[in-house]
Amino acid sequence: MSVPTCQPEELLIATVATMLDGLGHIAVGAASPIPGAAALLARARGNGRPAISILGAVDENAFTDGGKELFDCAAEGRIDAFFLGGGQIDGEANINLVGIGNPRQPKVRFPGSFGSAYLYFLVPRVILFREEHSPRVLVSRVDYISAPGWSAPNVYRPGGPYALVTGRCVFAWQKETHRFRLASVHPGHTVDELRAETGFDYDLPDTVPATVLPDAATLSLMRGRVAGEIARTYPGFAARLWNVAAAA
Amino acid sequence: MSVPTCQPEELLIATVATMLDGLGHIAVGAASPIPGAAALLARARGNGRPAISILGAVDENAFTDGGKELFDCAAEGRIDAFFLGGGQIDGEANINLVGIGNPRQPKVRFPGSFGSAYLYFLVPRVILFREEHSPRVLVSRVDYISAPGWSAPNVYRPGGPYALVTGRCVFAWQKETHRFRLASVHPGHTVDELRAETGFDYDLPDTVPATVLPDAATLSLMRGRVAGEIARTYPGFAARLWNVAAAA
Amino acid sequence: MAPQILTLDALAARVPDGAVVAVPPDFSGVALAATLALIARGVRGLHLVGVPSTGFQGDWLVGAGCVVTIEAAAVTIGEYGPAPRFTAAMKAGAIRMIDGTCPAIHAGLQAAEKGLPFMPLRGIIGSDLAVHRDDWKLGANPFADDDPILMIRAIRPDIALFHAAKADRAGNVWIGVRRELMLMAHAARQTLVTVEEIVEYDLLADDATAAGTIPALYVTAIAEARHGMKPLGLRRLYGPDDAALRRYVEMARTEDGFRAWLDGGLPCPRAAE
Amino acid sequence: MAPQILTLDALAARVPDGAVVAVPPDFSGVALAATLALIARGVRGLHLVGVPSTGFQGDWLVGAGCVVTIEAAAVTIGEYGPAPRFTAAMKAGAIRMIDGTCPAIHAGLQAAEKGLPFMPLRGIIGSDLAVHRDDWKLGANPFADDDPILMIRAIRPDIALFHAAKADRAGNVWIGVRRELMLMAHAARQTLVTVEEIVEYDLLADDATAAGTIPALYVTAIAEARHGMKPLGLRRLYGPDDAALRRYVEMARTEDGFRAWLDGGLPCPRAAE
Repeated sequence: MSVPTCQPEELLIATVATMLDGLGHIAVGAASPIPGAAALLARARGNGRPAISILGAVDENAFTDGGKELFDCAAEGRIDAFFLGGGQIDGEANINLVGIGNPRQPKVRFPGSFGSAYLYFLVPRVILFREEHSPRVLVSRVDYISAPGWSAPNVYRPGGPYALVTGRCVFAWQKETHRFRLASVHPGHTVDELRAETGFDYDLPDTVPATVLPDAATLSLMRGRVAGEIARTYPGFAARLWNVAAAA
Repeated sequence: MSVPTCQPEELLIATVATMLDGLGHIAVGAASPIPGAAALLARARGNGRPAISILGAVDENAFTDGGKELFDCAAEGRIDAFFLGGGQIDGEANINLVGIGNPRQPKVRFPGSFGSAYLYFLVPRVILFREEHSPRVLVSRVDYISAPGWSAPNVYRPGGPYALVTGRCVFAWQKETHRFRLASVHPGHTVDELRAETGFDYDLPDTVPATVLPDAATLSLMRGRVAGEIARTYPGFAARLWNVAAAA
Repeated sequence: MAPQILTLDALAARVPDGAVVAVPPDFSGVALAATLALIARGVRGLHLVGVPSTGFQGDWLVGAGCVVTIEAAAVTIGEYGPAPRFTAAMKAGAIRMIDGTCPAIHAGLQAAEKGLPFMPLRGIIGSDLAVHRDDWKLGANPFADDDPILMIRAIRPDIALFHAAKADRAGNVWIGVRRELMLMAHAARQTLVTVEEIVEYDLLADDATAAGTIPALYVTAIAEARHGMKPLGLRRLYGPDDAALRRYVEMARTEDGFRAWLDGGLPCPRAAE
Repeated sequence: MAPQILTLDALAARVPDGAVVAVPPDFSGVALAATLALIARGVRGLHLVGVPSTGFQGDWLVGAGCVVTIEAAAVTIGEYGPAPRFTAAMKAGAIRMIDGTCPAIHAGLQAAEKGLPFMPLRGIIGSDLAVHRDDWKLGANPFADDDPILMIRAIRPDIALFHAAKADRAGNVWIGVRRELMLMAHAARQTLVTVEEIVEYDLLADDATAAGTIPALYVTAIAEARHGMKPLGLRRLYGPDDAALRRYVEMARTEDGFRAWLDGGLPCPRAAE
């Protein structure tokens, strides 16, 4: 089996995993193979910690109190990190999971807001994840706010955005100014390219580091144990990326 | 085995059962053998209807959602009748399950209000049941209102008292006037005796019938099937009354 | 009062036109065989409540013209892409979507389960979801100063419709860990269930099965429907039929393709119209 | 983070003086062996929350001087009559009783389970229970005119303490249908559990056991205590020891009798004082 030095998805998995190391419990939404693999990677090198709950999965999901348990669990402070995406994401970290145009007869319709309007308020470390990095997705202002990036001071909100990870870079969220700061650029991409491909304004430090590539040990763990584990929930993803089937 | 024509408890069971016939679902509190037997009698002659939930029991209890289920079930209108007692009961159907004297250092302390303050509001037919019929129990005004007999018109209250059954008589509740009316006197007791033994005022019709004794078929059902069924939850009661052990 | 055991068609006949029907997401217990029976009988005007989302079931019903309103946190068929008939209907303005969020739908059903008119819920404030919803009102935490919190009106569906692994003859239904199905049954006026099999023992007699069982008290009627959730998978009993799901998504791209799929997929010769 | 498996004494040592401890009623899963260990270690100042009532356990703890406050819908030992040490302590003004009602305690715990500051609740209005309770406030249904409804503040216990049939090595705890134990575990900051046995298989691996299981996520520590609920009965596993319970009620009529009972009943030589 021939695997390139580091596939783009592997870089994303490793990058997200560094944001999860040391946490106690991570929830991952359905249809999120890269965040799921990142959580499994963090667990693999954390000696079983963080615990992981993959929603809707039969394995990797310990919930026994029905669909409401995730939300109760989050509100109690028992979930440290969660992932959200967005059909559109803007520079104030507002996300749109509903659609573009008039919501009653939209030009583009996304599946819907899921639990975003709640979990974004209650989970301390929400990682926005969207592979497509284009002006179409990263807009100056979302057409529809499924969940706002920040709230007035009197609104109960222990949670919120932590970072925005795309196929081209990592933005860090700045709570005080309600703006993103470019934190690192993935190898093969440039600061100028990002400026052109990003529809919102963001803070740009004088020097921006390259996103750190996973080391050999991390890649080995990912391609071994993590690949086998993620294949139980996302067999297609694991087969495409690593040509592996589910671990027993 | 020699059983008298009709034991006092049997009269009470039969009397309460007539208030349950035709209902859909009856809940019975813990430590309530006579109401429990009455519910089982109603079910036995109703071809399995009403359904019965005996709280805290392992058998005769279909609840699978924990202690809260009874209360949710009642609020949804899924329970047609329930029983409440009272260390004190007054003529406005207020009940006291807490104590006598200063609640912080009471002269007499009862176990507590249980779910009365809620179920009395939500179950359409609450039957007050207390064998002891004395001025000590049936008072002009309760020392402490665990649950009020009636509420202001703007208070949501689909439920409330239906009757008060004691060891001496049956009082019917009059919703409009918030007063009891003497409905029947158990054989062996008199209207004059009741007046002396009741601490609250009540409406007294010109003629008061005797409480109807159970017929032979009812007694036979009670001493057979019902006795065996109630023995599973109240073995001591069934043994004392009918000298039977639990049905399989 | 005891639940009736019906045929699949008779069960489907219990869903009147215009009913508010609560349905679970694709990873829970979806009554897909019953859904085809519903389409076959030509039900109209449904208000679907996704608990908290709906997937293939909702897309089928929308495609077949059975739905006027969907209230859900999402309509999603997951990795298979956008739900084709739902997306087309939305773009055409043919159905009304009441966009919600998962915990608000759970909260609304829990309010109904508890006979409460409403439940408070954190989050949401500042979301466009709250615009135009007269069933959500901004209130305040009475135990703190200046702590706004949303109040969510109870959702009491006419019917909860779902699929489960087994029921017994008394009408008790075993759902295992999928407790949102119990919430649906508690909250709805009537509960219609299809099951893989009807067992001959009492599910409540042993705590091992009782722990995952909805008592008959909350169940209106049951129909046996082996593989009643196919082509979706039912937890550890059978996996999804990936080829059938992909074929659906492919065909349902167009109205004509969907009709062709439906003609080939309906359980009985009666047409949807 | 994973639950620790401790000895009974080590588990009891996890309950600090002054803790708010949620305990279940006598018909649920009561950690009586752990309660004796608690008394033996001389715990003081407990605030017990009966979910929604307490029985022999509460009476023992009150008799042994471990309790300053009981918050419950009742203190009851059912057919055995009035709880003797509780009744004596109340008459002496020695403990503080916060009288509640079952659904309000469930509602307070459910609010905590949901991270909510409060929950609305029907009923209660006009009851003397509401007097002097600053954790209940009269509010209004925002979806109707002139519809008063009580708001119940969240109850978040420091510790949930209970007994269950089994746990596995990962710390998952099987409680069957006694879901109030799950509510307690969800609501409390820490959850301490005694079990009849620790099994060697994964309770979550099979839906048949998972359906009645509290995931380890909510469990702080576990101790094995075979017959840990005796002299009470544990559902279908063992019945109550009627003679032992009657002997307790008889002896506990007086302070001296209770002390004599305790001296004979404590699991280890350490005295309560």
